[in-house]
Amino acid sequence: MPDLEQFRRETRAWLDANCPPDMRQPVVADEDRCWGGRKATFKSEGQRLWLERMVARGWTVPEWPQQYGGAGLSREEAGILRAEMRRRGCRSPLDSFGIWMLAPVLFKYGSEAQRHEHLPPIARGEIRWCQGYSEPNSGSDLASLATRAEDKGDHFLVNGQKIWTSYADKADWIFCLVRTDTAAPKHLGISFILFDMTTPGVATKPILLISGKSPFCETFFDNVRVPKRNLVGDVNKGWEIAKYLLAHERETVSSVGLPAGRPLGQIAADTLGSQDGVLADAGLRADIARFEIDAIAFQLALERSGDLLKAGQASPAVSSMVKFYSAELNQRRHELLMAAGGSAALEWEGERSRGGERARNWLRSKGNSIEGGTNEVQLNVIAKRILDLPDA
Amino acid sequence: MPDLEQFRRETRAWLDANCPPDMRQPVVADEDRCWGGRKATFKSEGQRLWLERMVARGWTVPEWPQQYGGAGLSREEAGILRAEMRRRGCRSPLDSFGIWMLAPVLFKYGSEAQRHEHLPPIARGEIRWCQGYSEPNSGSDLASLATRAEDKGDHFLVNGQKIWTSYADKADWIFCLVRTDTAAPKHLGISFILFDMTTPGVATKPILLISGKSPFCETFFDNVRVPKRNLVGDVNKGWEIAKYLLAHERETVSSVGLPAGRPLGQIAADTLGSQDGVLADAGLRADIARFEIDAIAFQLALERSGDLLKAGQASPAVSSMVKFYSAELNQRRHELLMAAGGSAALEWEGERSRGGERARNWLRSKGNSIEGGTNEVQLNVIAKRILDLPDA
Amino acid sequence: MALILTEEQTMMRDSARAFLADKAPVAHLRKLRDSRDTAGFSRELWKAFAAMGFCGILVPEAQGGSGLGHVEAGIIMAEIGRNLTPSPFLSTALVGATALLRDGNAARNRELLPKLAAGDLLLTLAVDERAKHAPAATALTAERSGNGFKLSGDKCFVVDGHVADLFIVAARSAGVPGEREGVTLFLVDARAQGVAVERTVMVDAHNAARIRFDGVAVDADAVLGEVDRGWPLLEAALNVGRAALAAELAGLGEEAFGRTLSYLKARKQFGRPIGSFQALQHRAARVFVELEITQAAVLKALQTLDADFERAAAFVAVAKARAGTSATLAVQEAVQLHGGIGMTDEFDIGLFMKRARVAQELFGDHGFHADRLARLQNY
Amino acid sequence: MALILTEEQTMMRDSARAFLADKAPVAHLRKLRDSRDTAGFSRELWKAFAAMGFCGILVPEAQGGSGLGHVEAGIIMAEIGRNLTPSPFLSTALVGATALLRDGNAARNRELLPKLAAGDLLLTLAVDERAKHAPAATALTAERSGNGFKLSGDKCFVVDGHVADLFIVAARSAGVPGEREGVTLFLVDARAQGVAVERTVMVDAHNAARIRFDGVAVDADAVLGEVDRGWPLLEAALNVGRAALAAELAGLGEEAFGRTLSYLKARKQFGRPIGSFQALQHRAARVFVELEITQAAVLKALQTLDADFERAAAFVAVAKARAGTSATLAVQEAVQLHGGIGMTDEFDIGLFMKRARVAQELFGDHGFHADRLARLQNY
Repeated sequence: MPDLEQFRRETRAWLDANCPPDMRQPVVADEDRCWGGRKATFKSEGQRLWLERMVARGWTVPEWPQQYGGAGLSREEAGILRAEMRRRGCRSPLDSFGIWMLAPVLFKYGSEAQRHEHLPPIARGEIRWCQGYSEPNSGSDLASLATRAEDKGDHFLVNGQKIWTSYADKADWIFCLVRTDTAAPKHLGISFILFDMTTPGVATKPILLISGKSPFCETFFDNVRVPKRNLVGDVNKGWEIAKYLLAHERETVSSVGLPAGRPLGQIAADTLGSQDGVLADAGLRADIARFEIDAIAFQLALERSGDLLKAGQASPAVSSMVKFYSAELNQRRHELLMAAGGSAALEWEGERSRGGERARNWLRSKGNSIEGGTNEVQLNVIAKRILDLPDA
Repeated sequence: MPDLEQFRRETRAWLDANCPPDMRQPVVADEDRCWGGRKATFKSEGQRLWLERMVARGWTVPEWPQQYGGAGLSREEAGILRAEMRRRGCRSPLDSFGIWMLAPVLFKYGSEAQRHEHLPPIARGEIRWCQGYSEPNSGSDLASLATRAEDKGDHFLVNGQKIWTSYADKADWIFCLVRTDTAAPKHLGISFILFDMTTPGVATKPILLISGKSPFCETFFDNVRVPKRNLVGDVNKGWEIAKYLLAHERETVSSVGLPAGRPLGQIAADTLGSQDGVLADAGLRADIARFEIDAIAFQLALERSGDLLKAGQASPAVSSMVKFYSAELNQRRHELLMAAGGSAALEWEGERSRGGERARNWLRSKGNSIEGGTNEVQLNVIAKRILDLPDA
Repeated sequence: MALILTEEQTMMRDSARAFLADKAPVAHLRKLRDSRDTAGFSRELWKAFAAMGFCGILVPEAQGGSGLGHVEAGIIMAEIGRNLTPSPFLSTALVGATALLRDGNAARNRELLPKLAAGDLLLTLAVDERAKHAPAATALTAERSGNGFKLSGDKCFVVDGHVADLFIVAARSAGVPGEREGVTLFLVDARAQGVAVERTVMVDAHNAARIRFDGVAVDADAVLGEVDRGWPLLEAALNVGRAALAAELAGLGEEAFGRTLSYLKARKQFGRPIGSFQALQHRAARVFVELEITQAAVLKALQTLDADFERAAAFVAVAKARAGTSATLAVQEAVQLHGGIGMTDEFDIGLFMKRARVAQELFGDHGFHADRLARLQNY
Repeated sequence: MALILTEEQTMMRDSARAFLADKAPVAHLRKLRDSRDTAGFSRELWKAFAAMGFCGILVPEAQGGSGLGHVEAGIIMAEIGRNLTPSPFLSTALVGATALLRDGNAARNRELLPKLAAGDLLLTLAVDERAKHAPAATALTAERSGNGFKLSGDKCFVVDGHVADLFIVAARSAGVPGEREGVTLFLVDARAQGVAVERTVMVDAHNAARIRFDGVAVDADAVLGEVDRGWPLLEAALNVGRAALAAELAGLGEEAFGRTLSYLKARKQFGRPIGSFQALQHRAARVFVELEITQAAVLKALQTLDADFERAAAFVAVAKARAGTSATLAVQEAVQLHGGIGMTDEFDIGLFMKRARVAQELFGDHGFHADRLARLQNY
């Protein structure tokens, strides 16, 4: 395949020439990421340049067709690009819910007009999107959502409230599940619409978590006028889109896995000390080793599930299983880190504790088993869809 | 209370004079117990004498009225008798499902004729009873029992099968739940009847457990004729009696508690060894200490529940809570004993392992969370009746 | 002794419950936290504690106290746990007072205890030097110097250390870290030369400090207990603190569970209360059982401190260990079963999780006490 | 390498599955047990194993074997686990063969391996001396004597020890118990003077023995590996055994779970299948997840033994530990969810619990391997 080899050579040369040095550093904080959008701020000139150059080549979305702002690369070419970027430690030029979530929906369910209107600004990082799904009274039971979109002829009039809208305060547009038929059974009255967050009547309020600041917001809609052309797919058929997107999201969450790096036992030794090379606290050491056994096995299970996928033997279990177990493991990990850290890990402010980093990460991990489908929901899914256990 | 003091003096003197020395040894094996009955065999002359003497005084059932074979003692007197027997290590002269289970039912629901017919032989240890409750398809859902008792005018014709009938092969009579109305809702068609195990059509088959021999049997009824006068209470009102007796039984099981004696960690040290007075296996040591913490706390909770009962503040939670937790603790205990015992604990026969004692006890403990109401049933009871959580 | 509260104790609990729910509910902690209060507790509330007789609960009536016992102290701690009330009750009225009372220096106590009981004196034990509780590892040096000693070293996790008037400092006057022999307790003025106090803001918005002692000179009469043989007194003060924390954790766990239970009944998903789902029912039942059993262990530890102080160690270890694990279970299930709302700062349940973590760690966590019990049981 | 079976391996699994389900289902074990068979396994079955190429699975084709790898060995072990099949496959074809193969004595192997592959030679490793697996604690003495050694001491938990023709005996030729240096492996004839074999009937109705060596004389050429430096060879044989047991436990756990799942769907109480109760559904789902994750860990250990034998230790520890805990969970839930019937000897599920306990203990239990992993990870 001489073409691929040539593509690889050209890609290497281009990356070497065009990826700014500070864009080859690992991402440490959220500010290191580039999310684009109208309100975009760049942490460095390198970050701005990197986005600009990648956009110019269509490489923020390399596999998209060129008319939507992509580069029209083949799967193999895109794979080479990713591999070469990874090899150089190149950061993603653009993080985007538009690319990850909305675009798959528009490609599958959107009209050609909608694709032309929305995909190019997403590819260029000009418009930042957020997702309006959960509501205060619709958590695990998402389909019970109550945000109304009333048909007013040429527009919908939207009233209601969303919660857990990540970065709603920073986003330009929202894709949103709304109820368009209150009489129908709950799954059959939902539609999927798009609107600009600057539309009158939209308000957002950041949510403070028990761990501190978060990207989450509450989002309020008070008589928001949404043009009819912003309906994606058919009216009252939004639940199908929602399920498609949720499955997509679950897999994204799943692929996170566990932090690599030093074994937990060595981190614990920093505070607990060792005797003859053995962690000083014997009980905690046993707990940590048990955790590491499960963590290593889980990493192997992730690897195996990828291999099964490639071999076309993927179990439908995978995403729920991974979501469930990674949450449990991450919570165990943080509980052990807190136990190992003792009173030092309980400090909440100040430099010594890096702003209470360990405690905040511990508290944040408690959300792992709630967000993106609770662990209870995952267990239900496993029991029903994989084990085929009967309904009550 | 001079009378009580006198009673205590007389009781002491009588026990000292009449309780045979070998009846003051702790009960080690099931053969050490005296169950009476037509087929009674006595392990020793002392055992026979002890029963005979206690029967003569009505002290196998000291609080029962004299006309039923008791001694008519007051609660205080009976308490003194128990205390003095305990102090001397006197064994119970007679173990009896008749005394523990059937008698409370007859006192509450039986006719005077039934009391006269059945209670004295029970008190004298002449008739041994077993309980016919569970069926193969009616475990946790006892009320779905299917053993039929057809009304044939002067008698019932009983057909069906019971399971987990303790000592059915050794018992003379059975008290039994049967279905007398197949059309009624399941709780409303059950009756409580008594019959002689020598009646034609009754057959028993001992059940071998995974731990080895057991007192349990399967019991089969093939056209067994049971005289109508052996119906206790009203026809189709047996479920009330069943519930009464189940509550009674749960409390009996509950009061067992945990084996006292050496802390588990010291038993483990026998096989694992110690270094500087600390159990050699650090991980197992931590697990054992965690178990002991829970075991001690549980003993204190038992003590507290007794005190609450005395103070009239007893929680309705107690029996389910105790049943559930003691099963979990006992199973944890045996898992730890197996881990500590290593390969030696896996031997199944022979003197060294005392016939596989540790392994058999471990396997037997798995039944703790099943028999007398599964742990799942106990959790349901706690959730519904104590926590008042709603039905689905 | 029956493992239940006496009638008087029940009355006292009812009154403490009403008092704390009224004066210092969770909102009280939230307000102090959000206003970044420099003391981290309310001196006004502390005066009210004094008026209720709480500050001097263990102090004999002759010295201005209430002359009550550890069960009564635990009753107050349980209500503090329910309301997450920050106050110097643990550090001063229980741990500090125990050290003074069991030291038994009549002259000193005549001076200090009435003040303490009146809410005019705060004191605290400075024992930990490392991130994990290990009193025998005390290394802060007490060097003989003239008539007295010079103290040098660092202490951390000193509860209320930034507001205390006096510190009870565990120091090494002989032997090496790891030995129980050679530990001496000193009463040190917070304003003494060479004392540097740094407040550490903790995850639970309660109070603690790191304290540096840089050649702090103390007289010989600053010694509590015996020189080099301070261990029994240190253990006594710690055991009272541990049992008190167990009571706090038990109260906290019950409150967190109670709130969870209400939520399970009220919150609807899929058209039914989430508390009707059997998987959640079983989990709630398990939490309930764990908390019930812990109640008994905590009361036994408190009663034994009253009845047979020297033999309380094993029961205290059981109570502190179990209260830690059962409260942890209760708050973890609480956050999980509350779902997203439970993760928000605005909602109270997270505050229970935060306090439970700190109380579990303070004066020895579950692992510490499991090890302790194993040693007491000789394995 | 992809963490899945190759096409050939999948075919082999299907054939092994059909073979074992046909020739040696659980009823086969039950029959041997109930007839109190003195061998405890079927020699006829063992001949069939040889015909299938199982006995010589690791033996090169040139020496009459199948020349396959550890993944293939694990495939057979998993099916053995599903059927609870008793056989000398673990002791002889895997652990024993590994010791011979990695020792690499050409002359000896030319003699022994073809016999082994043909099912005509049984051998087993005698390593444990105490109730808990601790190979470094080897104390059985190997005293130099003339041209060779004299072996004295006791071994226990010797799998198939009562039927083996040869023992591979770990002995202490230098150093003290606890040291890895100074261990030597010897090949000892079961009929040698001074060998006393006592069969121990085990809870799982599989085979084991206690063996006493009373001044058993062996020649210098009885040594496997190097004198005093037998540790690497011992570890190699043990690691193959551990990974194989992990595969057996994984297969056993899956089978026990599969039976439980069927029961949950079939058994009705309160008018509905008990598998419709959410509390049981969640528990079943948890068991499923644990078993799935274990599958990956086991396959990785087996693959690493094939690809990079020396670096497999950590993965073997993970696989053995996890397979032990997840199979234990599976059989415990199996018995509980089957209710009373699960407690009866007549029903098969208890046999799974019994075998799981033994396989979990053999060659190091969960705690042993957790400690091992911690050491490998330097803490």
